[in-house]
Amino acid sequence: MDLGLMIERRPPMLVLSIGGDLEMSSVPQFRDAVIDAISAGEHHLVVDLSATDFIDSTGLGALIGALKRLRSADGSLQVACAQPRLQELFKLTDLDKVFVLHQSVEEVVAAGIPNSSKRSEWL
Amino acid sequence: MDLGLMIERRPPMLVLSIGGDLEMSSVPQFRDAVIDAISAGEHHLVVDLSATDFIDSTGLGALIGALKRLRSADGSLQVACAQPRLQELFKLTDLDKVFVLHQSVEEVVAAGIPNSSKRSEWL
Amino acid sequence: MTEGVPNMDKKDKKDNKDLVTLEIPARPEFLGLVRAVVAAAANVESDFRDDRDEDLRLAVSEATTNAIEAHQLIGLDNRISVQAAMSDDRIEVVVRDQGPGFDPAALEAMPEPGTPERLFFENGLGIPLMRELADESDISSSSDGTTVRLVIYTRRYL
Amino acid sequence: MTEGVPNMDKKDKKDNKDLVTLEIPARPEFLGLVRAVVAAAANVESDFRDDRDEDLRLAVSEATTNAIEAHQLIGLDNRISVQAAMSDDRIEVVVRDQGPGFDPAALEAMPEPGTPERLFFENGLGIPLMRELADESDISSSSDGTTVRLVIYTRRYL
Ligand SMILES: Nc1ncnc2c1ncn2[C@@H]1O[C@H](COP(=O)(O)OP(=O)(O)O)[C@@H](O)[C@H]1O
Ligand SMILES: Nc1ncnc2c1ncn2[C@@H]1O[C@H](COP(=O)(O)OP(=O)(O)O)[C@@H](O)[C@H]1O
Repeated sequence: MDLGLMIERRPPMLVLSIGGDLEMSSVPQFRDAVIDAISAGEHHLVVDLSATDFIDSTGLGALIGALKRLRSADGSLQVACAQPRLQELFKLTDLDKVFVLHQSVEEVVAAGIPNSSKRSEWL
Repeated sequence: MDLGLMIERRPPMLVLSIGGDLEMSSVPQFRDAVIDAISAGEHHLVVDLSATDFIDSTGLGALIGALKRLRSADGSLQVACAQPRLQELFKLTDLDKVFVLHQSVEEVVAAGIPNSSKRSEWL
Repeated sequence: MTEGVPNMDKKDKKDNKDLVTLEIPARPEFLGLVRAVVAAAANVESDFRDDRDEDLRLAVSEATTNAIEAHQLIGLDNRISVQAAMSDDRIEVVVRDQGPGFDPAALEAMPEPGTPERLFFENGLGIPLMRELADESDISSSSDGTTVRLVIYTRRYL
Repeated sequence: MTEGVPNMDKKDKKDNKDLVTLEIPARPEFLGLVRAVVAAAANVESDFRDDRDEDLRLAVSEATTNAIEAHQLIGLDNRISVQAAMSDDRIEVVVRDQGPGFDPAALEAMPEPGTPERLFFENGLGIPLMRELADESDISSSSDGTTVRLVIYTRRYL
């Protein structure tokens, strides 16, 4: 399955858009993209799921993994996802409490890098 | 599989457009539509394959069957098919010598009911 | 080590009319094929609502992912089998592997979301999700392998 | 009554890594599923050109249509099996039924197109078409059933 990855610079953020499937077969490619971004000095990532076809628990796990990596580099991970189906999936897995879901990449970019909020103390 | 049949009156012709698949599972529905048309007095049919997804030998056989039925009712069957893939299929099965393939329904309608041509003497 | 005993073989003998079986290599590249097959099989003669199609695709994908992981864990080349039995108002899917098995009752409970511990759990989301999405689910596992049975109705009744 | 002996079982044992098996009820409603599966299987790791995808879908659909007809002819409820073996540059598909069999060598030649007789032939187009589309094809048939083996390359070499 194809991750359908597109990468766009929106300084100070980097947007990873997933146009395909995020599951066991494509997670390695996603993980590599996150690692590459961090080593290129990009510590504030936005994952855009607006056009994502399919995401499963392995894909959600990869998002958690990316968040951990970015946090330990004093970075941030934000998710843009307007698809009701995917929002429901985050809720079902309680990950709506780990990730703030934004309606669009534009919304994330407009809000800027998140402050060290209450959430960031323990994440 | 779904035949995706749409029927449109273009007097003196009747257009049957196939938007889905014409194969073993949908041929009975196509055959019934032809029989219904003939008993409703429509003897000049146009089969529009412009939006057809898939057609196999069973589907081609059904077109031959329809042509036979219409001929014995002094009618006609014309085919509109601009898809290169389907044109090739008619060629592979030599059915390009049985059916004249038109580029579009509009082309058929503009040309009108075919004269009793050389072809119609033996078909 | 058994939570309900899936038994499709018996049913298979009684009525094999609407049974589709798929066997795939134990590799993640084939997950998309499994999803496509169960969704297509479900809708051959019944009309599953879009949300149920998605529930089906995801639940079966989770079970198949685990089956593939189980074979990869022990370097087993054998294929994974996915069987779908359709009736008017439901589809029953059985995913079988020949992996090492596990004890479904002993799965660690997840830490509370919103706690720091939660972040260490990149895994363990699959089975809870699968159980949540399916209308019925049983896992039966032994050292010979694991069989997961999932039932999805055409409509959500909850 | 045999035209080449397909033998995928042997291969199966040597290398079962890229083998997908599908079993479907012998009913035309499942033809679309078979087409979708072989096209998806072909493209999991290779890149078939669009025209080859279409050749594959059509050739396999013809073979499966005949298999379904063979079971229906004798009222046999058993399922049809479709096996796809993928390698870098090709896919090999074997369609098996347990129908009454036939003699492929004795198929009537078709009347010339453009002759009045041709119009009486609504049938008999399938096997010639299948052979034309596939790069390799064998039919092996006995009273126990029929096995059709088709090979399609990723690109057309002719
Ligand atoms: N088919 C299976 N065979 C063997 N072990 C399994 C199987 N399915 C699940 N497990 C075990 O249960 C654990 C939890 O599975 P799951 O909830 O899907 O999360 P994950 O696969 O991400 O760990 C797996 O890590 C594995 O140890
Ligand atoms: N799998 C099969 N089992 C038994 N008979 C078969 C099979 N495939 C083909 N045949 C026989 O060969 C004939 C020609 O097949 P085909 O060229 O596909 O045309 P059609 O199916 O339209 O008759 C069939 O009518 C049938 O008698």
